Amino acid sequence: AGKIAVITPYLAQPGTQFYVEAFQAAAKDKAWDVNVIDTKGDVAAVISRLEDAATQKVDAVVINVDPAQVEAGLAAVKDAGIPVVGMDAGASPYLVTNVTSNGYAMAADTAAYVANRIEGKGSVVMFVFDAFPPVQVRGVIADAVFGNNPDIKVLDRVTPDVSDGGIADSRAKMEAILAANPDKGSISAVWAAWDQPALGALQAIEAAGRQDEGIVITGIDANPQAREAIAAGGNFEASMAQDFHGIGAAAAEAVAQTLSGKPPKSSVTYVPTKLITIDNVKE
Amino acid sequence: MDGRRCRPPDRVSDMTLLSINGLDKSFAGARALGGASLEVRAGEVHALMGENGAGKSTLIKVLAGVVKPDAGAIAIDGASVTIGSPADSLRLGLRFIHQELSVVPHLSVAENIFLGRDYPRRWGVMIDWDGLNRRAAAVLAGLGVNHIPPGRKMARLSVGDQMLVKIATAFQDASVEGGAPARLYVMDEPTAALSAEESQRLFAVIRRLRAAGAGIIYVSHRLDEVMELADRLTVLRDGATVATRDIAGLQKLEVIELMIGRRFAEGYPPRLAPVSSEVALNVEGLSTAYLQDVTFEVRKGEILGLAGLEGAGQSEVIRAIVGADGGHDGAVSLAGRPVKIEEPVSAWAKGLAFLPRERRQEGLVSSASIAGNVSLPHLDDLVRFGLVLDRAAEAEQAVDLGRKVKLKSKGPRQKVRELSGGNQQKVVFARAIAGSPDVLLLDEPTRGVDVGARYDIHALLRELTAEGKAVVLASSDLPELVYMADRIIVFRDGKVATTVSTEGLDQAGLAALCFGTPTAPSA
Amino acid sequence: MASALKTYGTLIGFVLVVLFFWIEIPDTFMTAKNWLNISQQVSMLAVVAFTMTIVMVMGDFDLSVGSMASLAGIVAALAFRDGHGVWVGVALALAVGLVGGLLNGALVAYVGILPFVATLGTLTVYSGLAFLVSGGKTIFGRDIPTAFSGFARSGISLTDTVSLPSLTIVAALVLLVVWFTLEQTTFGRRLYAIGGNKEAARLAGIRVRRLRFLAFGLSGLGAATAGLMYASRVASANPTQGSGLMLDAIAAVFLGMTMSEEGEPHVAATLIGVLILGVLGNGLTQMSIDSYVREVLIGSIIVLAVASSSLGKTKG
Amino acid sequence: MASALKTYGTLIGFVLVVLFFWIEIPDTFMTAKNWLNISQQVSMLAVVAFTMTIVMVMGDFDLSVGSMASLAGIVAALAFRDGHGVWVGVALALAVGLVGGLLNGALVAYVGILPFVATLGTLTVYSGLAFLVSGGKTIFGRDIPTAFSGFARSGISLTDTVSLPSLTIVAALVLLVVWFTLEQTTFGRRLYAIGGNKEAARLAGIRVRRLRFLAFGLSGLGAATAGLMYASRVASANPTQGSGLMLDAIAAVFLGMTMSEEGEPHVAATLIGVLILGVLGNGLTQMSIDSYVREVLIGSIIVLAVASSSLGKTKG
Ligand SMILES: Nc1ncnc2c1ncn2[C@@H]1O[C@H](COP(=O)(O)OP(=O)(O)OP(=O)(O)O)[C@@H](O)[C@H]1O
Ligand SMILES: Nc1ncnc2c1ncn2[C@@H]1O[C@H](COP(=O)(O)OP(=O)(O)OP(=O)(O)O)[C@@H](O)[C@H]1O
Ligand SMILES: [Mg+2]
Ligand SMILES: [Mg+2]
Repeated sequence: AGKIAVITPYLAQPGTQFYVEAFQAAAKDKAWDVNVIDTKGDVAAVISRLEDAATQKVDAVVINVDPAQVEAGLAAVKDAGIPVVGMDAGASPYLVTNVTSNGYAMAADTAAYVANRIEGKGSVVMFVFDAFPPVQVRGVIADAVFGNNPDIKVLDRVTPDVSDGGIADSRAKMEAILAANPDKGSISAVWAAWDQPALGALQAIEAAGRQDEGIVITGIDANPQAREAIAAGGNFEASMAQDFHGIGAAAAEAVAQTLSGKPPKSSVTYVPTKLITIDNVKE
Repeated sequence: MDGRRCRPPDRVSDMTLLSINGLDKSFAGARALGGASLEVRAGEVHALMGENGAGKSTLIKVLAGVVKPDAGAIAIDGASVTIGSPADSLRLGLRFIHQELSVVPHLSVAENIFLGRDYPRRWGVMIDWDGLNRRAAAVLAGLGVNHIPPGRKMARLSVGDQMLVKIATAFQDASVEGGAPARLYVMDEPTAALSAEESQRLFAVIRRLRAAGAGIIYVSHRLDEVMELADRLTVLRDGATVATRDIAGLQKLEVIELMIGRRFAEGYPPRLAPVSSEVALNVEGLSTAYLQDVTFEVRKGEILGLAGLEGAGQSEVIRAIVGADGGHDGAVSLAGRPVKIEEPVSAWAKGLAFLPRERRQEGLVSSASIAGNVSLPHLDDLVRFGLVLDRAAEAEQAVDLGRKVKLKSKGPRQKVRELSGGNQQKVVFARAIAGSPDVLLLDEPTRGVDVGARYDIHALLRELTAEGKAVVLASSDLPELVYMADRIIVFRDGKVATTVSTEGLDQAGLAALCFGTPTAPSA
Repeated sequence: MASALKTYGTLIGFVLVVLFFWIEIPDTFMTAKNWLNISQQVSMLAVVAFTMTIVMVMGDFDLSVGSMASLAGIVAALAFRDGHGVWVGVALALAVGLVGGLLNGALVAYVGILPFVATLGTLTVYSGLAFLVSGGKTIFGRDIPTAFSGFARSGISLTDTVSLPSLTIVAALVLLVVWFTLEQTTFGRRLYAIGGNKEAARLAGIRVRRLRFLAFGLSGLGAATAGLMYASRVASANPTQGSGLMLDAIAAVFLGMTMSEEGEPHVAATLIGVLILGVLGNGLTQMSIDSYVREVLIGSIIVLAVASSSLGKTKG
Repeated sequence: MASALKTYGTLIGFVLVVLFFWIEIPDTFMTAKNWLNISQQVSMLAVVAFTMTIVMVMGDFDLSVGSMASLAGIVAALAFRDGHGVWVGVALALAVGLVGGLLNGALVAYVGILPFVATLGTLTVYSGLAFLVSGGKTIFGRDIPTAFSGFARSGISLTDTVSLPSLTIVAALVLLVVWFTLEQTTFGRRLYAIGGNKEAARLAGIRVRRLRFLAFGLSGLGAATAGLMYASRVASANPTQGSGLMLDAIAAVFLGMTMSEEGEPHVAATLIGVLILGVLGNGLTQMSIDSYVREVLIGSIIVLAVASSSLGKTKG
């Protein structure tokens, strides 16, 4: 048996929940005692909880946050001789390994999908969140893809208020954008850096009765709510599925290997992603 | 007001309406009441007397359900009662006019009157605002008050008018048509903020209630008024009842002796030195939204009285001089030098001391200590190393001045909130005389202060003037003005009506001047 | 004139904002459709702000409304998932709101904890409960009956293209009820008395504790109502979705308070506060103002809007 | 006895919490190392809460501290990125804090806007500015000099394994300065008078406006200091990282206020409030309590801790 602390500021996010659950499921088989700690978006509190875990002398720590921001805590954990595995965290010398999906690739896939679906021309609304490094990279890639299409105009680059989960504020923002662009065809697509804004935009479009204008919506994460929307065959056409269970399970495996004295050799472990559309959503 | 009373004595029944026995109450170890007893009969006005801090208000608060006694019994009509809350007290037929005015400023006069009662309604649902205002007007009229519009926000009234509303509120059951008076009315210094004329109207109502069989407990530091109005009196000293007497045949001196436990002659201390010829304060053409062209001067060693009906401009002049309400037109000079004062801070800095009219709203930080309140305008004189507050010196100052004004307290660090009303007033006065100001601007400085301490304050004023300080004294207490001031300015509608010397002036003469009676003698 | 500015300054600020958008976005801003849209967007905030007004009339705060809104949404969604009907879920959620609100009231009125501390404590508790009962997950999709999620999309058709949204109607009803309660009942007037001077109210025989207790109950009920509206609008429930409501609701009441001479809250003024917040968000987005600039503008405009009504209110 | 409970109830609650953890986590909780850890963990909150106390002594609020902390971190990080030295960045950030705080003060004291509305407005403005100047991005990695991020990891060695963290020292210094200012200077005395009765204070010759103006400046400065500490601790700056501080800081001050007879804030009491929040987080984590249950517990314990000191404080 081992005592494992899983520390994240992002437990409220569906993706995080899935891999934490997968991790817990794997831990059950291994008879670990897992303590999941959510700091509700507070990164400095992650450092505090890392320090507490070091004091408490757990056997291993799993983090889901940018390691560069919590190095003070990681150092404390390292001093206590406790190994740390990153679960969708980031590259860092303090980590045994980081288990993740490739964020650049996911953004490239969805942005390219949008560009292709609107045949390289039209106006796109982007929903981004640059304050959060893993999401920020997605925006950068999408900017590059749209920028590479001279006839694609980015109508608005919206940062929604995420304090309510992101759907409602995105919806309100989209409603205003729809009101400001009332003509059919004046909006070709909505590219969202994650699913919640995409869902908000979808609701706004449907509520405005403009679901038949062929506005293409994509998200990232392919959370269940997004999958349902894609399966319904409406404007929400595509999202990227990260293999959350895979990430959780792989992180658990990495912890197991480390505890048994044979840590994984590579500092990053990629778990494959997949573009979800109406064609494969049922799988 | 000659102290002669004409009332049929047989109206006082022998039925005991309220009896209080052996009431004890301590606040954090300090005894406020210890063995207080009181018996009030139906149809009598019973005065409750005692020095500041004797326990009068505490006893009243016990009756009102605000303070829970530690021991003691209360019975009404012979049946023992426990009063757990103000609501209980009201239900038992007790009505109160408390010493400290408490009103809801942002509600209308009418709503303040009917606070806690059911409002009249239309169709059983909507509040009938017209009906409410009509009823409020009727209640006010029962007290002879017709100048206060029931729809006006309470915050817009003068404090005197607010007091009238509170008094009318207590009387409302009796003043509506066909209404029966409550059992017992308890009044804690109701006249402290009233003019002489308003007091007379209050007394008329009190007599009417007495005639209708209600009991009245009446607290006041104005002996004349007590002798005129009351049937019996009970004296508290240090929380204990020391005597209950019939007023008939009782002398004022005896009452004072019962209160303070020694012989003491009521009166005013004599002047100690002549008025200087040097001018201390000169005000020329002072005008504000309310005042028109006020001009006067005060010489060193002089006490200048400000008189007039409530709201005639006495307070406004003082407030304008210290810049309490922002700017004004006209010129002010101190000892011949023109000064510009737009904020109270500069007034204090220039050697003017200001004692505002309302101790609770304008005077005191009640959560702070006695020392902290006294030192407030003088903090800059109490620093070491340029910024550290010298607490020892601060406390010393408070102890020193407290002794001078006969402050009854547990020490300089006691919170002002815990002091009795009269003692709070002494704190404000102590602040004004601290730091040896050149000119004192005093607005009702002895309001609520007992006879003994009042004499001491007057003696202090005499000493200060002998040192060459100038005093401007606004007061609604006409004897105080007549006997203490050298000259009196009488205000009417924001203008100086006349200026008189107090030589040969008596109280009646001054009252006539205030009312503007044509036969009034002129100076 | 100066005094008119003090009372109507905020209202004038609001009108100027509206005029500005009308001129800048001539085609789409000043249309019935857009205003109905705005009314729908602010409806949840409005309900919370209206019932928060009840508490703030007494000089108190309720910080727990956001958590309570989230919790109520979760409770209803869980009831739906367990196969209960729409009304059962709604009734359960409202009951939770009322009980939670009364708990706040008991802590404030009977235990005597400062409203800020008490409701900050329950904010944390209700939010924790929302996470706990939901397992931290968003409940959506099949679990939410269309009768429930359809409500937020429904409305009363006014013309072919324009309809009065149901959520707007709910907010309007709550406005009416709160207005009536505060301005036309002795209950409401007593709350104002408590807010103006607790001591005077108590001395006048008003049962201050009982009224405070009840008023917090109403605030909890309002929060739960808003939570249900929110869940219906996004056809899902998650344990954080109400959390943005609290600060905005208090802000709306405070904005409204700048419009009364003595600074006491009135629910009609709260409505203006809500609309200022709603219109700014809507108009600036329509103008495609950058998100960040928008934020700076919103803050500045709020300050400017109330500045004119505040100037000179302080001395010393 | 009863009155002792009223004043010390919250302190007793705190002691009970500590005893509980001491018994439950015998090996690691009551160690110098763990307490130094806690002191470091709460240091940023502590600084904000201490300077917030200054404002709350006057009966005001500063809601903008969280945004200001974020903005200050961003400002310093941008200065670093542009190649300026550590001291330039720090000085710039503190200057921004002071100016922002004084702006709050001007709005409250001279324009006369309610503190809640004014600082809610500037909360939005400062947060928008933080996003704007940073482009919404997190600044980290090479851009942050190690001299800066190293500060939060440094400390004064006490024994071989235990050292007094620099952040703790900063917080202790701020505590000392604020305590001295509030309790030992005439400035502080005047602020308390303003909080007790603004009108009486003014008539007694206190420059109410000027002091409110300055006090808000100090609160802004404290927020900026905390923002720098935060940025140093996470070796990065992002435009939202301070946002959790505001509510917790106000909560800490309120928790402290329950310990004074008059209900006025004192900075030593605020420290207890901060520690209650910090110890609960630390202890419950060490006990491996589930996140959601932890939240429910924290809220409940806060309410219980103050309940004993509040019981019976209200009447009517
Ligand atoms: N504190 C936060 N601030 C901003 N955005 C957030 C925050 N927490 C969550 N999000 C958003 O919610 C999204 C969903 O989170 P999720 O964990 O599913 O994705 P992710 O695992 O972070 O993606 P990646 O694997 O690329 O790192 C995030 O991508 C992010 O955009
Ligand atoms: N809340 C309190 N805490 C502590 N002491 C109190 C409190 N209230 C009253 N006291 C004390 O009880 C004593 C009696 O006060 P009380 O107000 O009853 O006097 P009083 O007779 O009404 O005096 P005054 O004529 O000045 O109004 C005083 O010594 C006062 O300091
Ligand atoms: Mg992630
Ligand atoms: Mg008294």
